[in-house]
Amino acid sequence: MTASILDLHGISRSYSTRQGLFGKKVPVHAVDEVSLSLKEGQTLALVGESGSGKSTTGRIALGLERPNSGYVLFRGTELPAADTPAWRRMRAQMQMIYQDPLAALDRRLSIIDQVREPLDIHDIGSASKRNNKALAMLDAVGLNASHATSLPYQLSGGQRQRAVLARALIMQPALLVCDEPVSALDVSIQAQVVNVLMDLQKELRLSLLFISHDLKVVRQVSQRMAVMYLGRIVEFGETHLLLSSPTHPYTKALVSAVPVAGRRTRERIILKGEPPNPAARPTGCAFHPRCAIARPECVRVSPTFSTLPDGRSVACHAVHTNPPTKEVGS
Amino acid sequence: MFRFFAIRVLRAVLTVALVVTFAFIVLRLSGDPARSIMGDDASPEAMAAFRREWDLDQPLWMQYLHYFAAIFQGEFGRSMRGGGPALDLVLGRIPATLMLTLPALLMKLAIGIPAGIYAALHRDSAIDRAVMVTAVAGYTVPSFVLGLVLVQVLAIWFAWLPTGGTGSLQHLILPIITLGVGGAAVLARFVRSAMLEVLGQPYIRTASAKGIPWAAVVRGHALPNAAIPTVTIVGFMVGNLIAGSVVVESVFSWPGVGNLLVVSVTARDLAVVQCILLLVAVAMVLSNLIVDFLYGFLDPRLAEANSSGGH
Amino acid sequence: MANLAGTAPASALPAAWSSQPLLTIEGLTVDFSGVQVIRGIDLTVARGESIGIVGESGSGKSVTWLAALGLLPRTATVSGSIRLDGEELRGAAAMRLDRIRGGRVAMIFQDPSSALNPVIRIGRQVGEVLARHQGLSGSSIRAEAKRLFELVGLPDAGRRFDAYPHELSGGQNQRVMIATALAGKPDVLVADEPTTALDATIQAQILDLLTTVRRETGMALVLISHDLGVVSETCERIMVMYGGLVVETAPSESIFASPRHPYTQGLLAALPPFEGALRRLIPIEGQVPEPATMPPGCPFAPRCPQRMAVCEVTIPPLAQTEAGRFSACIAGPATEAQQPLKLKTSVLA
Amino acid sequence: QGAARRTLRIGMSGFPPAVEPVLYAHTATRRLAPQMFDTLLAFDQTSAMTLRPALAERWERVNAKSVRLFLRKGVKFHDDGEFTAEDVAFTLSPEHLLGPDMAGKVTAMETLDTIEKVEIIDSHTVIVHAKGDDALLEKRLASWGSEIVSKRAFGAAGSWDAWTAAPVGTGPYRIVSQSLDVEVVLAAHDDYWGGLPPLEGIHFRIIPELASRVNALIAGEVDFITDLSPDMFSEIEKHPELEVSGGPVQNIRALNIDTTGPILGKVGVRRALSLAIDREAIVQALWQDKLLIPNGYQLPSFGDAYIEDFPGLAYDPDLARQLLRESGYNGETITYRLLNNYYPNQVAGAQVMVEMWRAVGINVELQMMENFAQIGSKPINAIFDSSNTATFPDPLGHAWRVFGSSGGNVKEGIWSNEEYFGLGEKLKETADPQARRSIIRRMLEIVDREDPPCVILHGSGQFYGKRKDIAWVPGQTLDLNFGPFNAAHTQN
Amino acid sequence: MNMMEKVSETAAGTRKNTEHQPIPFTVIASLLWIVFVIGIALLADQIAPYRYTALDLPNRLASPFHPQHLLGTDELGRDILSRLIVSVRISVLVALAATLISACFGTTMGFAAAHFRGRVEQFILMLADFQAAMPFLILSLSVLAFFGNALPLFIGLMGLYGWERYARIARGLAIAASAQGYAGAARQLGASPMQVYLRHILPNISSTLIVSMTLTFPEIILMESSLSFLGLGVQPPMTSLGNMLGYGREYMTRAPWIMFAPAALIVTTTLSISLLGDWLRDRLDKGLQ
Ligand SMILES: Nc1ncnc2c1ncn2[C@@H]1O[C@H](COP(=O)(O)OP(=O)(O)OP(=O)(O)O)[C@@H](O)[C@H]1O
Ligand SMILES: Nc1ncnc2c1ncn2[C@@H]1O[C@H](COP(=O)(O)OP(=O)(O)OP(=O)(O)O)[C@@H](O)[C@H]1O
Ligand SMILES: [Mg+2]
Ligand SMILES: [Mg+2]
Ligand code: NI
Repeated sequence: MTASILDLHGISRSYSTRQGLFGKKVPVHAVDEVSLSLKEGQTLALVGESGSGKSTTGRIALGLERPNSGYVLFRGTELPAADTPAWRRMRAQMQMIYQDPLAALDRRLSIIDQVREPLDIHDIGSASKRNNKALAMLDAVGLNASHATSLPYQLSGGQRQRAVLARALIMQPALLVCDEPVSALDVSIQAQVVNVLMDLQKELRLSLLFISHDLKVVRQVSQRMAVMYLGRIVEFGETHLLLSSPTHPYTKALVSAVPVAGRRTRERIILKGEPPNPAARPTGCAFHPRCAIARPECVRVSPTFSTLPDGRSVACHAVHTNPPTKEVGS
Repeated sequence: MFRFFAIRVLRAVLTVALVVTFAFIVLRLSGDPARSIMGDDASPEAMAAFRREWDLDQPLWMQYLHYFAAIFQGEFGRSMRGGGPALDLVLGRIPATLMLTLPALLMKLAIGIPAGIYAALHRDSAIDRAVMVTAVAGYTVPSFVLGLVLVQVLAIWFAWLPTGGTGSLQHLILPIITLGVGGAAVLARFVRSAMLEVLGQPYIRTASAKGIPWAAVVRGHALPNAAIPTVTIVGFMVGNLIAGSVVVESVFSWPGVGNLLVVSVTARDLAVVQCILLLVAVAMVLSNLIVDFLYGFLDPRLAEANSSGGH
Repeated sequence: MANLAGTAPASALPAAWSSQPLLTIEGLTVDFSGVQVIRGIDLTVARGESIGIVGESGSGKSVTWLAALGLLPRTATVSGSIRLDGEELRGAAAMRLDRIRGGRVAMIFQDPSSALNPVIRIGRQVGEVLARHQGLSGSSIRAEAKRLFELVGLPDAGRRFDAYPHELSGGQNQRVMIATALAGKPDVLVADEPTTALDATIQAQILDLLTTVRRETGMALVLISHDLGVVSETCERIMVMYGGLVVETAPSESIFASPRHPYTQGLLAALPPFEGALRRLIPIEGQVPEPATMPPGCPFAPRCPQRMAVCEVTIPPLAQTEAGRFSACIAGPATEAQQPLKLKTSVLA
Repeated sequence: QGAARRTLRIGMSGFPPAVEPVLYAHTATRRLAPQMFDTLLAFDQTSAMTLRPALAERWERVNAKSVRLFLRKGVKFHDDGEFTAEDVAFTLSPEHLLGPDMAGKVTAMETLDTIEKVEIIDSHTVIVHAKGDDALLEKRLASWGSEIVSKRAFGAAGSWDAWTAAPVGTGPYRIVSQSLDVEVVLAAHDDYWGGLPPLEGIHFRIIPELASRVNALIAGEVDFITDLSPDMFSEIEKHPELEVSGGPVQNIRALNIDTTGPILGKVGVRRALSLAIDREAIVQALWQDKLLIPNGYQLPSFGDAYIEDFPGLAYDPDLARQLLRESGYNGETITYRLLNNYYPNQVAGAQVMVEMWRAVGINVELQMMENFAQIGSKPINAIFDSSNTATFPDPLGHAWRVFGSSGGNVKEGIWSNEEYFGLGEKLKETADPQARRSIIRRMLEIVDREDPPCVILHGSGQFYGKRKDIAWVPGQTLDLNFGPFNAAHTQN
Repeated sequence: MNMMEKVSETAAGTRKNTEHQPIPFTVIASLLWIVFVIGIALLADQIAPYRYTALDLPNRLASPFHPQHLLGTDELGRDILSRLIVSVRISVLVALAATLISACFGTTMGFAAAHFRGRVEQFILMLADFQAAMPFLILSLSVLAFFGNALPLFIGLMGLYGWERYARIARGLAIAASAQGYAGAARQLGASPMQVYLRHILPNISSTLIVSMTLTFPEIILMESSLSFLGLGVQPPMTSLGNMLGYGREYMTRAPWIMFAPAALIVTTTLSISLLGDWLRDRLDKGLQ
């Protein structure tokens, strides 16, 4: 098996927020005991409802944020503390792509300046070499010299996202975390970016942590996926397996809700109720208030992972066939 | 939230202490009250006696300690000029100042806000331009020039109003106008840009889409949002109620706090100056505090942000 | 009008709604300081109908409806005609428009978090519509708002009346927007990308809700989206816009089965499949032309794989290709094109 | 006349620090004092400044150290109390003269510190004893700080604070109210011994801004304004009902010199500073020619002590240049510490002089200061403005106050001259006019040429704007007198 | 890499001119006036007909259009035109330099507050409160008292004016920006805080700061004239617009030109800058997209 590039071990992160004007401080468990591992050169998709902790997990994976407990290994070593020089050097190896490319770009700097910026920051090569390298990188993502001198707002959404991609890849990182990189884009532009990403991954042996709630895209890009619900992973396994035969009732609902063009009559599982509040996490299985097959024990006992024969892990009382294993995904 | 308030109040208190300390040092080191008050004809003996009487011959830090200790006992010192308690003297002047600044504030609000709103609603129209040019012009005339011109025209040529001093309601008119014009202009400009900002927001379109008449949209949806930045500047004006009329009081020989400040500074009537500064700083800091709290009241988002801020 | 909560009178059956034109837009054009962004749009909305409008970003989906409701800024010049039940809306007096907006035609805006007033409690924001169009007041507003909140699935509806938008999540705000739109019991609901901000499960809930309300009340639904999947599951008829023009309209099933216009074909090809074998996605080359630099002929011509010389000079009219299907393409099934839609499609020369 | 009396409204530039004259010699205090108080003897305010009886009907020398005074009978204080010898004794006693807590925080002691005690002979006769021989004792009793106050009323007030709020004298007007920085209101004291006060009352309004004072006068809001600048004369004269009044007062404006500095230490430079100034031009341009240009540091009102033939102040640029050359002056910067119009026309005058000095090659740099303490901050090494009022018409009440062994400049440490000090001490004890004159002449020479402590500029003037229908003429000092003894009434 | 889709389009850069709007006449006039005033300031020595301190006592208070003095003379017979020209130089210098100081200092403090947060932030906010609560009169006085009134000092003093506003603006914007994509992205690329603030945040908030500066500039000119009124402004023999106003006020009826010439210049100049600032702000409101 290929070695893993990124390992999250029992990561938890909570924020304290206040409820209302004079309310008490309430801890919000954004991420709760999440363990994941990403193999070199592969794509791991992280899906789940809004607020389920996907972005937080992504940030922790990059060391942009520190977990309250658990640890992150990058190629087997722990990440240095944020904003230290060592941490800054580390940036060359791990990069991030955000949902909104316009926001991630400085509106006042030309594209080439911004793509070159990592080289400037890490002081690599001479000025002219940097420029050439940046141009080559832009070319690699399908932008030409005229785009290079443009300002961000002069580009289309897809071009912007490609510029961001070029900036992230210019240091040739090993790991790229994509936080909903295409959900703000048009279908056609989305297709462009997805194609570019997949091509680059092949070419550069990039490892991707791909955060998205668009299962169609996830299906397109990832080998394995993890489904998060309220800060925990509820199902984890090969993407095609999870999408074709979801096991966890939440994954089922998610998959059924994917709108597919040209399909009018279809059984959609409409979840009752509201995405729960992470500050008031339900007891037992967090999904039980919305679950169609909830049993009494779901209210009390938090389910543990069981590994199914096809290699996936599910945390649900209803699929308790194998003895529970705590460690997943290795 | 409590923590936010606590920090905010602590900062306010420290600010006032800083102002008073600064003034203390500056005033004591920059001039000799004995000389300023006794006049340059006074004999050295008389001045020495004066210094002895007011403890001016003690080391500065001693004076400072005494001063602060006294403040905590509610004792704000005595005026070297007037002889009486400085606080009474200053408090006695506040009504006179407020008599000018409060109506002037009302004038600023009554003219500035509607003019700003009107200009924003008719953006780029001739009226907008006219209002803005007038506003800017009103603001760029130095207040004493305006005051002197007003006196020349209204009090001397036409003899409609008194040239200065106190006594009747008519005495109030010119100083109030002089004070009000600049502020109204500033406010008009501010309100206009705040309104423009708000009118461009999507929720204004939403309100129209709900079938709410434009006037009601402006009143019910735009104004409450435009109020948020406006409150800042109004807060500043309120904080300036006590000390914001120094020049105008001079021009109109108005016996207010501003005048007292100038005279007391010149004379180095230390206790009085410090008393005024204390009040001014408290007023400013207090109005800042109120503005901060008003923000929370006007904009629930800020209330939330405040309550989680301050780390 | 019928009550929203399923107490629709028996007479208001879906069959009776179709084919009565409720809202007609003819020859609509919109200029922003001399730049034409809507270049002649005709469409009709019948009672109870659901129309999906798709198209790339910037193709004019939102502007069309903002123009119809007179909500564009003053910098916009609108021409053409917009009629509701035969009554002209363009240039109508503000008082009349105010009665129609929110009451007969309601709109849900793209971005819920900025479309709601941040300093006003959501209850009041809904209540305004109830007061204005339903004549409610006082406690009945509260009761009705609570009912609407429940209807759109806002949890804890009773207490939400006094909440501020920032206290709710994006999805909840979107539902508040929907409740506000439904509060006026409109005949037409224009939903501009009502689910873009939401994740799949909530999106499904909301689309479901819109369909239910439509079924129960006979409200016409105009659903704007650039997600073909979303409209195809919700709408009966689909209108594809490109560069300020309608390039294809057809019943939902047939348009996905056999798209006529090359742009529609391109859109479908760019969509990642959810079933079947993985394949490389095929994006449409190029990008939507800027309104200021619109090509003289077919707006899609520069990107069109099937373009012909003639496409570069003339704008193809929207022509009927088969029953109920119209396409504005000369190259494609142009030969079949006969009877043009009853109005001229473009005011452009 | 009594029925038609009016209330006079005065626009005054500053508020008196106190209305009790022993405490301050402030201009504003001086403008009030003659209305509220009388001295035992008084100057007649003619240019000769001769003494006239006031609260004392008669006086006679007992010896070189003491004077017997016969007090006027039937004089009533404002509170109806009778004026007696007790009041005189109290007024001139340390209890009163030394001010609050007898701390000496007063200006009266400058003139009255030679008084040893007052001996009461009977209820209306006293003998005032000086500490040593004092030729000027009578003048002292007519000068600033010697105003008689009521002993009874002082006792009744209980404290200095209460007393200074409304002191009681015998003057033609009594205080009604005062409000800090706003106004002082006086009302006629109809039992005044000198006759019915010509005004119903006097209302001093404080208007610090000159332009505002002039405006108030023109608008008819006040009848009389103080501290009029000469450039405003034409404004006033434009109005037929108004006129300008006033003139020189017993005061000399000069530029004090810190003579301890390396450059200003040179007598040649100091003299050049003086010789370069065209005083005529300044007085003409800035003062409408209304000021006296004295001959030496003295005033004509000094009577016997005035040296008429002392040479005038010369304007001689050539001599100035020569003196500069001789003293090796090479364009070094001389600092001129300046207050912002503390004295009328101060800044304008300074700028004119800077240009005049520049013309002879003296490089003077203006340095604006905010108060006297800043001007006096050590090392001074500069020239700076001063003004010196003759508290009584004699060099001892004038030049000696600043250049004498305990005078201001000497205390300041910027000038000293042993010969001058010796002459002064001798002058104090000399009673013979001729002997005095020769001492005085020598002292003038030292100040003027030999070792100048200052550059004499010109006399000072006080100018007022008033309605013509107000009968009032200015005196020789900055005191104002609106009582029956004003020359306007005594002449009628 | 040939497997990329080459996207050939030329739309880049076409958006720039779509929002072209004519510049209003008032703004053009303002701009011209500002250029004119700056020209005067730069060439003061060349164009002033007389030395600004040169006396002409016989011709004092001469009215405008006097044969030797176009704009008349003041109370010492000095040429008003020459004084005006030099005053413009001094006032523009003071206002410009002070505005820059205020903006730089305030922005730095704002950034420091935004970056360090916590105690540093509270301390800076306290200083800002202090600045707002301290009457400027006292501050000016203290500087005059302690350091004299050399022009550089006076400029430094005026530079204190309004820094707290920049600090607040910069702090707010910097906090917002660092929460936002582009600053976060730069940090995430490994940029040091200095690089993030100088290279990214500062240019992005500079438009707001520039607009604020167009507000501060007239305020400083007005402030200087108020201080001159109280005798605390630019001191003689140096001259400035405020100083001319302050000393000219006593001659308002007798020789109004002494006061009205500088007053008119102050009004027109500050008016121009304010109009320009308002216009800039309106333009920037529309944003970069
Ligand atoms: N800085 C923070 N302070 C407080 N709460 C936070 C913070 N960041 C995230 N959270 C909370 O943690 C939870 C998880 O947030 P996260 O952004 O990781 O979710 P997500 O899965 O990425 O959601 P989305 O799909 O909407 O981006 C949410 O409830 C969020 O409100
Ligand atoms: N206020 C405006 N001023 C100038 N141009 C405008 C304005 N509003 C919209 N436009 C232009 O009109 C065109 C159509 O915009 P519209 O918002 O209708 O697009 P859309 O199809 O709704 O796109 P999206 O999917 O991004 O919402 C765009 O080119 C846009 O730039
Ligand atoms: Mg996220
Ligand atoms: Mg849109
Ligand atoms: Ni907190």
